[in-house]
Amino acid sequence: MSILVGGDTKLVVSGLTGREGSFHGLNNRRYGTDLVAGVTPGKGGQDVEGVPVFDTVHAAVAETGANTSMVFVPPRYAADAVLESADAGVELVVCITEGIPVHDMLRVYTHLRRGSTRLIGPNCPGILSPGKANVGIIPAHFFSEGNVGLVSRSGTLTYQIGNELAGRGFGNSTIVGIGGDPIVGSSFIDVIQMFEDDPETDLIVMCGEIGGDEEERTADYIAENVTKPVVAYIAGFTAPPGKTMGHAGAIVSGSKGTAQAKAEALEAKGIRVGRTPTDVAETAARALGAAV
Amino acid sequence: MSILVGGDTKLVVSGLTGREGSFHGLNNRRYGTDLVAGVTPGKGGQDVEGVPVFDTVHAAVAETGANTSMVFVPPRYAADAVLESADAGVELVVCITEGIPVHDMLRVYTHLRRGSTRLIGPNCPGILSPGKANVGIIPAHFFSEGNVGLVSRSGTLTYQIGNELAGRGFGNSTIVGIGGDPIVGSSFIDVIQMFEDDPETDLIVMCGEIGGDEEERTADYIAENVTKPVVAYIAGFTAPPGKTMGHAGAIVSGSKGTAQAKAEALEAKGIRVGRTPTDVAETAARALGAAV
Amino acid sequence: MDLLEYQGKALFEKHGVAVPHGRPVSAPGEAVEAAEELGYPVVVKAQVLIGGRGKAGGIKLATDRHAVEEHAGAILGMDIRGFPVRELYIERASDIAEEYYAAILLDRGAKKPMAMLSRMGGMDVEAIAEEDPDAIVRVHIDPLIGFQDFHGRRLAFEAGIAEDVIRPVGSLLAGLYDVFVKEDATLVEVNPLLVTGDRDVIALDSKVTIDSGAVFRHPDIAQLRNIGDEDEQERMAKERGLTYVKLDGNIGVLGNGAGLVMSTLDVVAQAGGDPANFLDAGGGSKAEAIVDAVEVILSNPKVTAVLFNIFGGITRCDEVARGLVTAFGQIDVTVPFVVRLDGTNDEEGRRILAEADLPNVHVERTMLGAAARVVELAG
Amino acid sequence: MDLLEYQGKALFEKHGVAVPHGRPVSAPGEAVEAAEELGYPVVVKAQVLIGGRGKAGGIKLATDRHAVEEHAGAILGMDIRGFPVRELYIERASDIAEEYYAAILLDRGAKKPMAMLSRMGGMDVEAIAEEDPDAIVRVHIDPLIGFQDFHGRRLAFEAGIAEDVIRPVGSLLAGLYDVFVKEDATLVEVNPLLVTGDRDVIALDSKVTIDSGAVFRHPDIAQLRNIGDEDEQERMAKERGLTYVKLDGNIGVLGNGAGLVMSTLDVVAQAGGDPANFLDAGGGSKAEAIVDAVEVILSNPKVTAVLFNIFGGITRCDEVARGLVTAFGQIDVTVPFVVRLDGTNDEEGRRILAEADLPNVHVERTMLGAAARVVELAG
Repeated sequence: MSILVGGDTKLVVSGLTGREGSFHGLNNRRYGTDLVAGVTPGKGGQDVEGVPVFDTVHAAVAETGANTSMVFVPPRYAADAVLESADAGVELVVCITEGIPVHDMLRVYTHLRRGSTRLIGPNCPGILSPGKANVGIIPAHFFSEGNVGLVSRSGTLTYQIGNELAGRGFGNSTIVGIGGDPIVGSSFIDVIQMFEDDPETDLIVMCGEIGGDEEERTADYIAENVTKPVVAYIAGFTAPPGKTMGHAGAIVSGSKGTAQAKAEALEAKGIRVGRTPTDVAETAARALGAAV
Repeated sequence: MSILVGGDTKLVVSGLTGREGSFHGLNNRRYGTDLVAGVTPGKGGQDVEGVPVFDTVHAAVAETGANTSMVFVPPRYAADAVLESADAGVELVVCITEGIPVHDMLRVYTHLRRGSTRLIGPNCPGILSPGKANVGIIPAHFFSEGNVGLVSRSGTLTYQIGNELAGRGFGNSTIVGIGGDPIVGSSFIDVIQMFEDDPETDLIVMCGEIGGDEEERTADYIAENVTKPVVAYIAGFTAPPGKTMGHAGAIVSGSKGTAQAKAEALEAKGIRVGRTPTDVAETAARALGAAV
Repeated sequence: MDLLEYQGKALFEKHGVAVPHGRPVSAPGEAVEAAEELGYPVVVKAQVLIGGRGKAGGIKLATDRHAVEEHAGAILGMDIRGFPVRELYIERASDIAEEYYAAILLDRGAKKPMAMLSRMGGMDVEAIAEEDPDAIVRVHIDPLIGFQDFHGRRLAFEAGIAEDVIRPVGSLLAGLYDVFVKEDATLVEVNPLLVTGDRDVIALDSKVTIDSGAVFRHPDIAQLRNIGDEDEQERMAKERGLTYVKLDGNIGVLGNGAGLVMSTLDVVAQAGGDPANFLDAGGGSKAEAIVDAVEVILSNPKVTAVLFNIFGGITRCDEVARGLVTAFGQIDVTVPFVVRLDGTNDEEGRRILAEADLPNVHVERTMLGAAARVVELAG
Repeated sequence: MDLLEYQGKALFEKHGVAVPHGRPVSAPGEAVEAAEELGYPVVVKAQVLIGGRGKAGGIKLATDRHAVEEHAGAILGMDIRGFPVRELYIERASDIAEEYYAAILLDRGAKKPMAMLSRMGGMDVEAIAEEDPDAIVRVHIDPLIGFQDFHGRRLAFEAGIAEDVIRPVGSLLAGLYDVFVKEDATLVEVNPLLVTGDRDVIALDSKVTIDSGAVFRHPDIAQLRNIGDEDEQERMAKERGLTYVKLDGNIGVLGNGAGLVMSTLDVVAQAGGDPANFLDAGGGSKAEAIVDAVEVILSNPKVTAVLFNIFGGITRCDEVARGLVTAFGQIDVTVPFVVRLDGTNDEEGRRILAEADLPNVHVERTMLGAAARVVELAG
């Protein structure tokens, strides 16, 4: 098993005929993901290397049974694309797009949370279940099957940590990038809950950063609900207040959202917080019984 | 047992200091309903015959533990009052107000359906569980405790039928007026489901009228899900198309929403439809084993 | 509350839905003036709240001053299926490449707005549905999210309209949704939705119904109410705050509560009678309201008998009886009344009627008995 | 994107939130002109994106022409906690009966807008919270339902403001919510919210932050961007489409991916170094982007060493290496570079660097090793 994406995933890509959409969509297919359709309004009836393209997500779902959608459209159209996927009844939407207006996401988040479609992202690298399916832009060749569940607000930092784990012989059940925006569809808690329930996951690594209070909430959640070992990392100890550090959501506001506060909140609940990505990998490996 | 209101009901009345609000609120209290609070902005700290008045529903709920709210405010403020009650966390809102704009109700309906607050009405006479609690304007003295669940889009017509049943010796578990507007918070199906689950109810009388297709949907629902006997009545066989017959929702649109179509849909599912209120009462009495 | 074509189009323009240039007029001279200003050819259109104007001769093309005058003169005053033509709309004629059908309406069953689009416009939506049910695409809109771009795309692609107008038709649908929500409409229909030779997308007709319960939010719409189009009794009832619907028969009916009155009409019809009206005196009817109601009912000359069916809840039967006695004192009543009083204070009510000993007033104890009696008395 | 007081107030007026009359000016002569037009007394207010203007002498009352000229001259050019005063707002002085605090902001934790009201205005919200935490009322708003009348009542009653202004304060809050949603703000703050002697309710100050990701929807706001207030390197980076934040130290840092760059800064600090900047070259960085980035980093004169930390995913290490070689060909580099390349095409990247044999470029294999090395080299 894995979480969110796997052998049952039937993927439709919004924006498959675009440069990014076709590059990553086909890349995902090469990895083994069942890419069943693309959507580009006005290009219905065409195909991209044999993948049929539809005018609407509804048509794609009706014709191909797609259950997962990946959104690659520009920020000003992305909220519409996410809502379209949800309206068409897909179970999971993975939104890669960076730069969606916050108010758009407020509305989309609130709407989706009341329905049955789960959103991962936006501003995220997607989801990889090694050996099963890749939906997004995570470079899959660094990762192999294994028992570490990885969840992160950041992309490259996750690859760094995953790679260090791989160097110590550990693979991953699933790697989930939840996204670096202030409002994302799924939180650490949502994903950690899934890892807790996933029999293939033995240890969870969460990779947080400055801004908001998700990590603090997650610390409370883990203490009450999670039995599997969790190792955390927080980026941004040196970030000055009031500055957005690359991710729209990575900002210390006044005295709120500091890395220090997050690390302390996690440690107060007994969760190990690695000081560097290397330290995280070592700690995780040790927890899994490896000699480091 | 009864449904929706009973011994556990703790009632707060929005508009208790108004003429209608105080008349019916105190009337409900005299019947035995636990009237714990009133709400009138700016009159917080006052009382109405010993019932404390608050400025907001939130304050009333916090101070008195009210779990049911009755809304008596004028149409243009009613949607706000319903939303306020839901936001304050009451479980049940009974909205008596007639004439709320349809678009207000569309928003309120959609919002409440996604939360945990149930709405009965608007444009309804309320709910009476004889011998237990009365929330609304139903004249309680016609009704006694018994095993007939009554659900209706209409007020007076319900009293007529209830009275005819009483004349034959039958009382009611609960009488629910769901309201005569095109969009109401709870449907026949919602209430019939509750009656089906209520051990005190042995027979269900539903009293429909022209407009919409709730009765047709209910017929399907009953056929699939209801084991208790159901007797129906439909008003408006003589209503011409395009005319609103008193209730905003009672209108035949083109060929849709006729009494004939509703009666046929119900009978097609084996549900007995009385020709007159008297016939309904007789049929119900017979079904319950009375010699008529 | 239904709007005339030009009133609906004014709302369209307000929300960015393109319509042909036009002007409402109410005399042939004004029609010519409007046409000269708009430029020929123009279309002279009867403004009535009923479909089928074209077939009835209520829509005519005019290419010159003379034709406008002639058509305007012929159409004004025409009776179209019972609706007298009091106003015309003079509109610049449009060049027609495609005719579609579009609507936003309230789907009561789904409790959501529904948007509809068909590539087969220009005919009745029922006719489209009969000819090719698949030619009408229906999409529900979540009222808290509203009309999104994807709704427009989905409607347009599934309806199979011309590829080059998919985007503007989507925008027009979004505009119609704005009208629907911001003007508190329950129906916004465009038939035909036009694509011109220049590939412009415009609304050639409008059918708009406004929620009368929300008119307080729209003072501009409240002013549009066209008193002239209303039935005399219905206007009278409205002025007195009574809920009255005129019917075709001869038995006046009054009751308290909409459901009970509908049921009373049905029972009268089952007894072989023919109701003259629906009149809900409402909950808590006071004596004055009863006097008003009697006046309205009797102002219909077809009425030969009247039935009062009261089940007192909040309404007190004694109040109703007092109202009836007062009404008989003020009005010269020449038709028989059958009165059934039940519920709150019914005995007191019947006592008041017995003491007043009104001429030709018959008290019955049951609804069915009262219906049978009034049918008998109505003759 | 933060707005100046007068820019925020212009948005307030657009959405019906009352503000005192005023005019922005940028010279003492203009200030006098504005004051003459507005009528005395006026307040001369420094327009800077930082709090505490009053204490710093950036807000002065003026009752005549002479005083306006004098204060305007004194305040213009003043440096308030690092922010130079380039503009003034000349505002009609208000008569103060009560001072409240109001704000609408995005509560990230709850993922909902939050409205706040306090009867203790005129001081910092942190100061209010310290003095009396209960004096601040917080209410969440469902973004799909929006600000309802009851939210306003609840805030007003619970905050315990004067009874006679409960309704107008509620309306003002609704107006602020309109600003928040319709202008894509993430913060709308009014401190103080004023009740005048005539019991008018007005916003005496404004603090508005607009979501920069949504500025494309607001061309009027996009124009407000005050280039002069930006740091030189940050402006340069923005022009080149790079994500750059200036820091206080001397070690230039470049990485790919925001999280990795933040982590690199932390690791450099742990190694005893002091980062000069955050620079995310982004996913899929191409050679040209690397050249741009090197230019921006080195334009900061404090930089004494540079760290490249690349974990290649979509970004290819060979592209980064090529970019670095190109940059060294175009720019006269005088500081040492430490380069760590890992991930996609890392070997090819390292080969390119080895072949180019750039002066003072040190290749490291691990992130920690690279951090230690750059700290050592930065001196």
